[in-house]
Order: sequence, then C-alpha cells, then structure tokens
Amino acid sequence: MANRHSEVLLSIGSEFENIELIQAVLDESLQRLAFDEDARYWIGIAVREAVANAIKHGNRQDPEKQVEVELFVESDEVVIRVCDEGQGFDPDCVANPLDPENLLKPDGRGIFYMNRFMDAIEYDFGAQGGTVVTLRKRLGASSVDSRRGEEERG
Amino acid sequence: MANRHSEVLLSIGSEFENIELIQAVLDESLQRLAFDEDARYWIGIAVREAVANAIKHGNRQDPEKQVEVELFVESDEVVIRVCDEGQGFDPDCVANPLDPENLLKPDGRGIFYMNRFMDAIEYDFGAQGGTVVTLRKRLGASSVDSRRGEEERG
Amino acid sequence: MKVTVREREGVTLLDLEGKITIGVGDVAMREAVHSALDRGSRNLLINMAKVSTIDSSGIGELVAAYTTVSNRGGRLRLFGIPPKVNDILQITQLITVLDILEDEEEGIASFRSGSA
Amino acid sequence: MKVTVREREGVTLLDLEGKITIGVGDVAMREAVHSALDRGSRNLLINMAKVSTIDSSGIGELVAAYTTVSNRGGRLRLFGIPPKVNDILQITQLITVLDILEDEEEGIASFRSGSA
Ligand SMILES: Nc1ncnc2c1ncn2[C@@H]1O[C@H](COP(=O)(O)OP(=O)(O)O)[C@@H](O)[C@H]1O
Ligand SMILES: Nc1ncnc2c1ncn2[C@@H]1O[C@H](COP(=O)(O)OP(=O)(O)O)[C@@H](O)[C@H]1O
Repeated sequence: MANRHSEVLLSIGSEFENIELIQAVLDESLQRLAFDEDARYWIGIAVREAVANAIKHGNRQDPEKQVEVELFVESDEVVIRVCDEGQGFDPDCVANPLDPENLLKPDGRGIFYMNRFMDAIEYDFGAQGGTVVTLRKRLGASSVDSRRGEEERG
Repeated sequence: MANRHSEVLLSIGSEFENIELIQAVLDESLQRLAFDEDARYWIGIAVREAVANAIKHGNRQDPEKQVEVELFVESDEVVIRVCDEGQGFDPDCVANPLDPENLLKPDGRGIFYMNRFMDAIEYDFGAQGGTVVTLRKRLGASSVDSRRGEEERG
Repeated sequence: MKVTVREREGVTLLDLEGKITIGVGDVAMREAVHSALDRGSRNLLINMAKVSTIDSSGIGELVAAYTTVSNRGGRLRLFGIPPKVNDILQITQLITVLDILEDEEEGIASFRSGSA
Repeated sequence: MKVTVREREGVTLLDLEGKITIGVGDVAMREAVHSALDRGSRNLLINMAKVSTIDSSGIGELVAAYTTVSNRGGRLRLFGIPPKVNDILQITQLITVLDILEDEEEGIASFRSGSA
C-alpha cells in the first residue's frame, strides 16, 4: 500500500454493457501509463473477462449488485482488481481449455485469457462471500502477448 | 431512489488529468442514453467544471483525497453527482461572471458554465465537511445549449 | 456488432463488424447463424475482417456455431481473420480446429470444390 | 494541447491544438504567451481553429493573456474560432471584449493597418 498511486475506483451495475465503461477508463489510464496500443488491447481483453465473470458468475446479472473495479500502480506494476458480491468458486477446479476434450466447448476460456494476457492473476474470496480477482501487468511491458502468439505460430 | 437505475460510481485521486477518466465514462454513458454529440459535449463541459472545482477548491489537489462521481438515471433525468472532501463554501456568495467588473477576471466561470449547460444544479454540504454538487439533465434534451448560444447570436 | 447477410453461389455469407463480446455481439452472431440454418443454408462463410475484438464468449459462440452447423450436416468456414483475432485463435488452439480461408474468393471456392 | 509558434510579418502566431483545459492546456497556453512577450513580441495572433474544448480555466487563461499583453502595450487577437468555442465566448460575453478575426489573413492584416 505504501507506494500505491494513481488509484481509480469504478463501480457498475451487473450488466454486460457496462463493461464498456470499464474499458473506457482502463484504456485512458493505461494510455497515461504509456502502455502501447497492443498492450492496452490485451490488458483490456483480460479485464473484460474478469468483469464478465463478476457480472455473470458472481452477481448472476442481478443489476442491484455492483461490480467494483480498482485500478492502481504499485511499484512497477499496474494492478486491476475486480470484486463481485457472488458466492465464489474453486479456481483449482477450473478445467484447462486446451485439453483436447475441452477444445470445442463453448465456454471455459475466460480465466485462461486472463492468465495469458497478464503477468499474474490471483483469486481471493471474502469470508462473507464475494470474489476478488487481482490482475497485474508490469509497466512498460509492451505487447508481450501479441508476440507470444507470434512465436507459437512459427 | 425507487426508480434510480444505470448507476455508476467513479472515484479518482485529486489530479486534474483524472478529469479525462470521468469524461471517458461520462461520454460512454451518455451515448448509451442516446444523448447526441452536442448534448454530450455540453454536459461534459459542465461535469468537467464540477470535477475541476472538487479537485481544486474542495480537495486542494491533495492526491490522497478522492473525488467521487456518481452517475445515474432518475425518472426522466440523468443525474451526475460530484463529491469532494473539502470545506465547502457559500454558493450565494459567488459573483456573476457577466457583471461588467468581472468580465475580464481570469476565474469565476465554472459554476456559471454548470448552470448554463445543465437543467438544474444543486449544492449540498456534509455536516462533517465535503461538497456535493448534483447536476441534472433531461433525457432526450438534444443540444439545447448550443441552440441557446445560437439564439443569442441573432 | 453488426451482421450483414449475403448469398453468393449457394453460400451464405455473414459479414461481422465490431465487437463479438459477451451479452451483445455474441448473441447477434448466434442468431445470424441459427436463422441461416433455419432458412436451409448449409454452407456458411463468416467474414471476420472487420471484427475488432472477440472475447472468450465470442470465441465460445464461434465454436458453438461451428459445432451446430457441423451437426446439422453443414459446413462453417471463416475468412479475413485480423491479426489480433488470429492471435486469439492461436492461443486457444482453435486455429487448427476451425476451417479458415484467406479471403472471400478462396472461401467461396472451397465450397465449390467440396472441401477446404 | 499542442502549441506551435510561428512568426509572420512581425506577428507572433500561436497555433493551438486540442483541449485548453485545467491543469494542462491552460498552462501550456500561458507559457507560450509569456515566452512570446519575453522574446519581445507585442503582436500576438492566436489560431483557435484546432481547439476542441475550452473549459472555464482555459477561458480564464485566454482573458488573462489578453489582459497581460494589453498591459505590456501589446495586442492579442484570435482567429479561426470553432463553433463550440464561439458558443462559449457568446455565453461568457467575451465575444465583444476580445479581438476576434475571421482567418489568418484577416488577422495578419489587422496588425498591418494598426487596428482590427
Ligand atoms: N467471479 C466469479 N464468481 C463465481 N464463479 C466464477 C467467477 N469467475 C469464474 N468463475 C467460475 O469459473 C469458471 C471458469 O471461468 P472462465 O474460465 O472465465 O470460463 P467461463 O466464464 O466461460 O465459464 C466459471 O464457469 C465459473 O464457474
Ligand atoms: N467544490 C468546492 N469546494 C469549495 N469551494 C468551491 C467549490 N466549488 C466552487 N467553490 C467556490 O466557488 C468559487 C466559484 O467557483 P467557479 O464558478 O467554479 O469559479 P472558479 O473555480 O474559477 O473560481 C470558487 O472560487 C470557490 O471559492
């Protein structure tokens, strides 16, 4: 907390269209932190997934329930934290979408996206319920993920 | 509160550059509420003034102090509420920037802008300090203000 | 998201434009695919060239559409994959599963000859 | 906000671009005006054509610049006022106070003849 700065908090109702509000603030913030367009794009994708999960699985689209997004810089990382009012889940039980039997499944790729596009993701669950997912990305890490994709193609 | 919906809350540190974050969320929200480009522009100007005052006069640019912006729809109005942690002031003592002796003053036009571009503005002061300014604009009121300017030109 | 539906040489073309994301774009795509199937189309070709973003729900709908069309004895193919969508298809390893063609001509031709 | 400074026929031209708003744009404008004065310029012409937004601080800086230049025996004039900035100048009743010209040619000419 000591060297936490540039803190922004955004709270939205649990409707998918509100993801665009988060995207707008995120993009403006990341731009200011000098992330390039590619990096902003992939971080944006990861955050969209976290917020979509909070709305869908956490708050079950109850518009009365809020999703809170915190954004701040801590040492050399931008940290994005997404909190819902849901029942939580066991992250260890989430299947790998790359397993052959899951490849053609219509869901189960959200957390995989987050892991892929961020440097670190972490789940925490409140004693009174509620899921908190914390996403971290090193400042100045320009479009690593796009390049990762590139490598695999070769 | 009964028919309040589409609620969004944004909290920022007291730095002027954060006004852009508010502008980003506001514009996205107003667009969704079908305000046209002109209306969004003038509402944006009014909200920028409210937030600038909260940062400057309210929180005196202390980055530890937050400015909170609430945005929601209540009956047929969009309501934007800007809260700071400052000492408040007496709105009745604010000079009219159109008085000849004030015309060339470098400041004192912010509240005037808000009054001009919104349908209603209201100040409230917390018992423990803090200023809350509430700005309202009728939904579907398309670029009234630009037209007002037009009329005066004639 | 905007979907434009065209018919060309017995192929139903869906031009997608914008974000295929949860709650809006994904639903629009599903509906377009289903109504093409209901009209009897079995050769579906999706133009991805103007897709700006596809989230995991969008990818999920794409896979679901592919499976549904296959199950009904049809074929669903894609063309004009933008670089960022291509990255996603690589990462999710769907690039090898889905039928992907370079451009519209190649896409249409693939149905003519019977296979990609 | 971006400020480009040009000299033309003894007039210092400031091309402003973007937002003249609190904390950033307003400061940039002030500094540009002051450094022109410090370099001895007394005829200042501000090109507003690419100003997208001017908030009350921006308007305040404009008025302050006008006053400062006048107090130093110089003249500050504006041209290329976009419609929305014009609305603001109307509403604040500064339209009649400030020296406003249509375009760059008219602006330069106004200094040549000695008055607007
Ligand atoms: N915020 C959350 N609250 C409750 N459950 C969650 C949350 N996020 C993820 N999950 C659980 O983890 C599973 C995997 O999530 P994800 O990888 O995003 O795929 P998908 O959302 O497509 O199912 C979800 O199906 C859900 O059961
Ligand atoms: N949020 C606030 N907290 C404390 N004082 C305020 C606040 N907003 C406005 N004021 C007071 O009202 C005055 C007029 O504000 P305004 O019309 O916006 O012009 P300006 O900000 O240029 O002075 C300010 O100078 C300040 O004294």
